Amino acid sequence: MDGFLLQVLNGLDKGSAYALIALGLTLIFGTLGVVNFAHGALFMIGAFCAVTLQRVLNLSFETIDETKTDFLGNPLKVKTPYVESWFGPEVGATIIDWAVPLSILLAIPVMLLIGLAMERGLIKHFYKRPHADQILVTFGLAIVLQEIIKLWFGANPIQTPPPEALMGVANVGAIVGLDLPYPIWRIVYFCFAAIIIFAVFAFLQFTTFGMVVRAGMADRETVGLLGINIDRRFTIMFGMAAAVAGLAGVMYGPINPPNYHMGMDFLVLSFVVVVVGGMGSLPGAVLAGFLLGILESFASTTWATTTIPGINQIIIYLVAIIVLLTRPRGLMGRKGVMEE
Amino acid sequence: MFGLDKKDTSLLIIVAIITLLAPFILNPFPEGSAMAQFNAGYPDLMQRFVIFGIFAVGFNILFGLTGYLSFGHAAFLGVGSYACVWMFKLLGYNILPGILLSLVVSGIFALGIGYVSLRRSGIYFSILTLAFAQMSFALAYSVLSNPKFNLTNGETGLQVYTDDPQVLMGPNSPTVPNLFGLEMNATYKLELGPWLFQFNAGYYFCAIVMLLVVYLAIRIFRSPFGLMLRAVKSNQQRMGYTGLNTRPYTLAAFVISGMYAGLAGGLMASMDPLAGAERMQWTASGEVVLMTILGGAGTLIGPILGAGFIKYFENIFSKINDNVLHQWFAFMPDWMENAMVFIVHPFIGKGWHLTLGLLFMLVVIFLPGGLVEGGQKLMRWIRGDRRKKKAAEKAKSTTTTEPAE
Amino acid sequence: MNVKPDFSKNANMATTAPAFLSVWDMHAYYGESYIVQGISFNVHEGEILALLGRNGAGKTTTLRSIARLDNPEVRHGEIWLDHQPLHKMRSHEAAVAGLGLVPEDRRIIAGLTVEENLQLAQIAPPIGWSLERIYELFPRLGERRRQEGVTLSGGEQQMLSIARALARDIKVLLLDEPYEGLAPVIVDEIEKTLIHIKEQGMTTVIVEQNAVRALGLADRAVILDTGSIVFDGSAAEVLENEDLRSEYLAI
Amino acid sequence: MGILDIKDVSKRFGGLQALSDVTLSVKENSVHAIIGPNGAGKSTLLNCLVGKLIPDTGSVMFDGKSVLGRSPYEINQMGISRVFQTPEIFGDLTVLENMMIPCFASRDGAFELNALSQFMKQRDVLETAEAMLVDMNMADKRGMHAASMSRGDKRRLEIGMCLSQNPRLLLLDEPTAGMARADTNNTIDLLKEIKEKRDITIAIIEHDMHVVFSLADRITVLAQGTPLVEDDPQNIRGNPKVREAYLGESA
Amino acid sequence: FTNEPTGSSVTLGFNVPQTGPYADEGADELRAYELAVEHLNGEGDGGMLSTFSSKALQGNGINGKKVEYVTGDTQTKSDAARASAKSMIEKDGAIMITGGSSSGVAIAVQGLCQEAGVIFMAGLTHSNDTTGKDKKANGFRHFFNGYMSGAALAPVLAANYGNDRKAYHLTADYTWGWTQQESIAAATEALGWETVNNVLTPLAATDFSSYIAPVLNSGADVLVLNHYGGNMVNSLTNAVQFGLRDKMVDGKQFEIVVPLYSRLMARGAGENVKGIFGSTNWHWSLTDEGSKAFVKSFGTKYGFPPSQAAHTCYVQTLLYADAVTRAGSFNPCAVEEALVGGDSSLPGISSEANRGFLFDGLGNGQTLYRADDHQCFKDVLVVRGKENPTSEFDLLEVVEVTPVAQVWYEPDHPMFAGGNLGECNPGA
Ligand SMILES: Nc1ncnc2c1ncn2[C@@H]1O[C@H](COP(=O)(O)OP(=O)(O)OP(=O)(O)O)[C@@H](O)[C@H]1O
Ligand SMILES: Nc1ncnc2c1ncn2[C@@H]1O[C@H](COP(=O)(O)OP(=O)(O)OP(=O)(O)O)[C@@H](O)[C@H]1O
Ligand SMILES: CC(C)C[C@H](N)C(=O)O
Ligand SMILES: [Mg+2]
Ligand SMILES: [Mg+2]
Repeated sequence: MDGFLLQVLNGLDKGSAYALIALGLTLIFGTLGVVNFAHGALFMIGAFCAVTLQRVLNLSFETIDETKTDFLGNPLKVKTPYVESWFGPEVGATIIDWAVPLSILLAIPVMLLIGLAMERGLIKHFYKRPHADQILVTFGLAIVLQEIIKLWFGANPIQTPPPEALMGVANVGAIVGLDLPYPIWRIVYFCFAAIIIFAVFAFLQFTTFGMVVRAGMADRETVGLLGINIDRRFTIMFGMAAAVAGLAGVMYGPINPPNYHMGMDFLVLSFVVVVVGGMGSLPGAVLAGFLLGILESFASTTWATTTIPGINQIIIYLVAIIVLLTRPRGLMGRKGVMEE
Repeated sequence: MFGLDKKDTSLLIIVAIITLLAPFILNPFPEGSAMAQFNAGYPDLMQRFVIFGIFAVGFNILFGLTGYLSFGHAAFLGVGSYACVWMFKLLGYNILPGILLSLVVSGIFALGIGYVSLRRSGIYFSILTLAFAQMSFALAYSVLSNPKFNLTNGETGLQVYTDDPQVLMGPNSPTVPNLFGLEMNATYKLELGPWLFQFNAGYYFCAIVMLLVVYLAIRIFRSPFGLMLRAVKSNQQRMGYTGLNTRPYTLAAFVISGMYAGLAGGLMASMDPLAGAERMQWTASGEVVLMTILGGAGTLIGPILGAGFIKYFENIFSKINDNVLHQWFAFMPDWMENAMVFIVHPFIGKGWHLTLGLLFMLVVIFLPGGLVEGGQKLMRWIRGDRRKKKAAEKAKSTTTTEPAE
Repeated sequence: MNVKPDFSKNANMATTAPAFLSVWDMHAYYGESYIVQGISFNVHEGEILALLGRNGAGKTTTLRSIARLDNPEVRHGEIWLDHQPLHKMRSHEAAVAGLGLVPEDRRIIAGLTVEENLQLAQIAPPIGWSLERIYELFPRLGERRRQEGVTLSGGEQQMLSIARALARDIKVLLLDEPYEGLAPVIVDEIEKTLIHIKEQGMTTVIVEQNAVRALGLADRAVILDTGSIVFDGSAAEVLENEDLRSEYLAI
Repeated sequence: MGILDIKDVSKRFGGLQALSDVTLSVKENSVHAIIGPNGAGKSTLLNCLVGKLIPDTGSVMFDGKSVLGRSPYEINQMGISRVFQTPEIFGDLTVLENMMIPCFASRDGAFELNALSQFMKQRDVLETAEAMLVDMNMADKRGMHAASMSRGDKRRLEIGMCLSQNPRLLLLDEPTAGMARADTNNTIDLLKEIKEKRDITIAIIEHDMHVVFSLADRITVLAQGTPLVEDDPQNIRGNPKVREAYLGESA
Repeated sequence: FTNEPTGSSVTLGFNVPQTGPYADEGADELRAYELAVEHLNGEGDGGMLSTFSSKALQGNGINGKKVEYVTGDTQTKSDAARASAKSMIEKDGAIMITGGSSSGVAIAVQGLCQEAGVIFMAGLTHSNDTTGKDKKANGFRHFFNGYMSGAALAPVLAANYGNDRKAYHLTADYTWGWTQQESIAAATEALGWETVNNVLTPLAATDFSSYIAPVLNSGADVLVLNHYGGNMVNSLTNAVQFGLRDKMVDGKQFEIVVPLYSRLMARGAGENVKGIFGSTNWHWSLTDEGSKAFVKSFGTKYGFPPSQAAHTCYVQTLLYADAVTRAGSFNPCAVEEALVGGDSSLPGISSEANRGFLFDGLGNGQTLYRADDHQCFKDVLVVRGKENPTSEFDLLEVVEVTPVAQVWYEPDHPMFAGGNLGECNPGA
């Protein structure tokens, strides 16, 4: 039973990541109609915002310790981070410790900027081009971004641990009298995802912005005729989607250490999630994200893998196929969006 | 000629000449010169050019012509390879049964997957094919490679072992893939001064197969069937109201293009008798999509150009290293040499992906419609804009846009 | 018969009454197809101009050019609306400047209800008729306000499209075949509406195949043929001119 | 008993009863016009005939066989062709190719894997298509991309495509809307001629009374989803109910 | 024979992963190769040439021919690796191919080299199969393997964690994972441990939470991660996240074991590796003359110490060059004869199979290139994540150097049986 609940939690957690990425992807893909293969790369760049901030905070000056030697037998250079020397070792260490949450502050403007630049500089010219061209150009961009990160940070994963205080496990089952130890940071991630999802929904639901964007996607020309500068709204939308992806990436760092191609790992599944959720539907994307996350978790349990070997690797796709065959437009898709 | 009109015939003849002379054309630089790095005229790469060309041409029948973007075509390539290697293991190294089985198996696979996937269109179709391919990949990679039931040999790839049955192999049969004794890896080397040209049996076999299937593709493009496929792409609704049943058309296109992929897979295994699961992964499916778009979806030779483009960068650029760079820039003063190497370094060797990514972007941005379109633009530019002016005057009344070529 | 445009005459007219919307030597292209080949005409404040011509003459192209849509591309020429240089604007700016276009295929936005289609028009200033006033004029739309716009019948869509233009405070109304597909009663009704708005000072350009109807309504007419103006004069003149009527309008 | 028998057909969209118990019979070799206010359900009725919609109740028999439950291509193969209210053509193909496709459909049936012959060498099909283009007065546009034609031209192409199939029953949904007067007259003549030459039955929806009265042998007036009257053209013109609900004073 | 060098130079093919998850490994391998070429051509400080027990290499290239090289990208995919190797052979005339960072790739490329008639000097490959059921006459492996890891590691584990343990294995689903898991399980079971479960995880997995969660309630008190690269970094991170290291099971501290370590991976896993046991082929902190010489020349050139990947690749290159020089020919058959054909043997092991080429001075003490399967036998290092690293490179500490006798096995050992070395193939 506990094992079962644990897998539900795992599923929710995986689902959070899928849902967040799929949410941004839907904004771009299901709403603006652009197939953005660079979305995974945005997620990755978000994670590397955290890495960067961590690096920056760890910028150090070197002092030479004569008593020790380095691997070549020379005197050892000891590094002390500037923040520790400026704010004192205690405070400095705390700041470094909180690098990941702090990098949210860095990631929001950076991702918005990247999103805006990307839309203005590139995507803008591709709204009217065939999806095939969009795929090619965004895939090219994804590779370029990925390679630049690799050039800079290397190919190996880089640890971005959570703050000390949020490490370790908490017994989330305690309230109902169960023993359910679960990593604190994963709980944080889930809550964070819930907040972001809610915020995005609220923004699109309770503002006319959402309606305008939907209309603009259906018929840009006519919306322009009604005096609305749809381009600007598309740009904002794109920036928002990039920011959502970036934040999802920042917070994901402590769960699994970022590497340059974590985006690609998520990309394909995110597309599946968006489509299973139904094109053009934000709730659909979120629902499908959680659904597939939980399914994947269950299929990876010992019980499942021993009963049906390999089920964990095919379950998502199998379910995707079943959903798409029984529901023509995914779980909650709108008619006419990318059906041709 | 061959039941084609003049334009298509000349296109086919040009393609034929280029493929047959490829060993010369692809090796323009003398051995040992600094530019020799850019030579692509060695058997393995030439084989890849034509094999992926076949794959992309087939894919284009579905995507370029019919408008269905399959994201799982690599699955058919993969099953084709596995089928072929299994024939090697069971019957022997003659490639004919292998390739035939590749065609049959991939055809059956395509029929099944197509039947289900074609119930949806647009992105929903794409994701269905992707899901099927990823499932096939997972099956090949792990499920079907467990020691008890090893059909695929997992990550290592399916190989021929000396203790395999190979029932049709005589004591003197060659122990490499061959066509009735003609070994696929047999290469005749021609040295002309500092140049070295390689004529490889396997390459010519693949090249002839490619010419045949390109010819077939042209016939399909120009046939009533091909017209119907273009109609499907343009307006499926209207097709129905015109009395045409779109399902068999799309399914036939799907199966044909799946069999092209299977054929490519079979040829791949025939050139190098190993079938790896990663051939079926989504990245491989994505690659053929990129090839087709890059070259020009819906055009006849675009996909082949796209395939060549990507394979060239993968194989040639990844092999350039700093050492080579230093040789290139050796004529410069040292500081400049180092600076140049420093600048170019990120784009070659392990940076070949970066170069490829940039080129993808440049091509779509500046050559909408792909390399073929780019080529046409270039031709027009060379012919001068005299005709353009005339055309502009005429365009008012007739905007004659030739269909895909 | 000489029906080539006579710009000196145009210029004369410009002196008699100031042009409200004026198009000067406009050349428009679809890609490399040269469609509108240097046309000039003026529309005066408060008048209705009928833009006539055969299929493919370039009427829609002209309206789209004035509305500053991305396609066609206007490569040369000037367009002024009430002293504002439309030719320097993009379509949404032209709309804010007071231009309203009712496009030929109605362009009801999929996924939005009737009411949302109207609300959409009232997001960017300046805002025109209130929804109540619109529903009063077109009760059918009021009844169907929650229905998805694209599922309306053809005629209802046409009403919605006109209503959407009126929902904005516009200075010039460009109508591309507004009567197409409408029942005769409705045509009468819309005609009355047009007269009604004209009385309130609206300047209108109307493209219509039903030349008789259009000429009955219009003050002035411009006839286009293969991208050039072949006639520019009063509506009555067209009705009188047998050659013009049979050659370009088949009436 | 006519060639087409519609019995008690009803169709509901959510809260809207679009058709209620429509019964209508079209006689072989006649031209039957369906007129009525916008949103009366005329297009909906046609949609029920070609398999686009399935009525909630009722039956539709064509030549003694039910069409309900069949897919559009089967219905077309039975001999019913339809022109849509908004032109449905193959935009990416040339005009000639557009015209050839229905010819193939009538020659080869719903599906044929003729992947090795060349479509431009199919003399019979090519000739029919070319002839049709000449009939439709579009021969000079044969190489043009269908999508880049003007609206009126698209509609003419679509009519041509349907006619080239030699259907037994031709359904026309506002075929001349947006068409220049001259071409409207041409189309009327063409339809008359074809009707005379071949055994063809036509059901036409039209708001242009000129067209209706030139062609129709019989007229049904549909209002709010039910047939109001069915009668000969002269009687319809005089019917006060029809005048009020539909024609207005101008007819 | 294939690609017989005729001019004044000879070309070697360095086929390493330059893209994909093992790219950093590949980059380090490439550095080592460049260093080796430098030393072979008599440039630089000569590195291990001076400590190598065979003195055939003079720093004048190989057999007097200047060493040149070409590089390629395996992408850690069998297909791409074979394509790249083929182009080296067909286009560049490479006489020997070396490199790689995955057993799947190594086996695929080894098969290709056998067919083409060139020598393959394996880089990083740790699967038993490489010199087991997939061994080839033209292929050679200096690196150790899964069996050796098990044999070296098990006693240390027993000594530290006791003989009564229940182990739960997570295993990468491919040849390397399978054979390593089999080896570790067998070795630990022999000492009294129980293997409660073995779960295969797909290579593409990135989040291991749903594989880790069941461990909590499985009753196991040791988690063995048969993972490498990104897999290992993530599964270890996840295991620590779930509090496994703080868990007590039946009064015993829960422990995690990573049987195959590398410093690059350890860096990726950061804090999490502290105190965790594993094995490695070589470590820069070794103090024998050979290792010191290598670390010095590598460290001077690149500014950081070499990884085990760099070490094995460097050594393989020297061994090849040495064999050619001793044979006096580039002919693969002659090279095979020189590399493994001797009849020297490791002291202290009495076995028929203890026969081949014995050398020393390349870092792991006395080493035998065994004739029967072309596998090197040498001491194996058992390491542990260091609690208090003094620098970013100082992540592992060597807890034991397991003598070669303890990791010795017979060529017909069941875990290696089934293959056939075949005949050396000199090609055309
Ligand atoms: N998108 C387009 N691309 C290329 N050519 C076009 C395009 N749209 C229209 N044309 C061409 O421009 C010319 C003028 O078209 P336009 O739509 O302006 O005619 P129109 O006068 O409105 O005709 P109609 O009465 O049929 O609507 C026609 O020859 C048409 O083929
Ligand atoms: N898919 C649908 N969903 C909801 N309502 C619909 C749908 N299709 C049509 N309707 C409604 O059904 C009614 C009849 O529509 P229909 O298109 O048949 O009218 P029509 O008689 O053809 O009118 P017009 O002459 O204006 O084309 C209209 O009120 C329309 O809004
Ligand atoms: C790099 C190696 C030591 C491990 C590697 N994954 C293999 O397959 O052998
Ligand atoms: Mg028009
Ligand atoms: Mg209608």
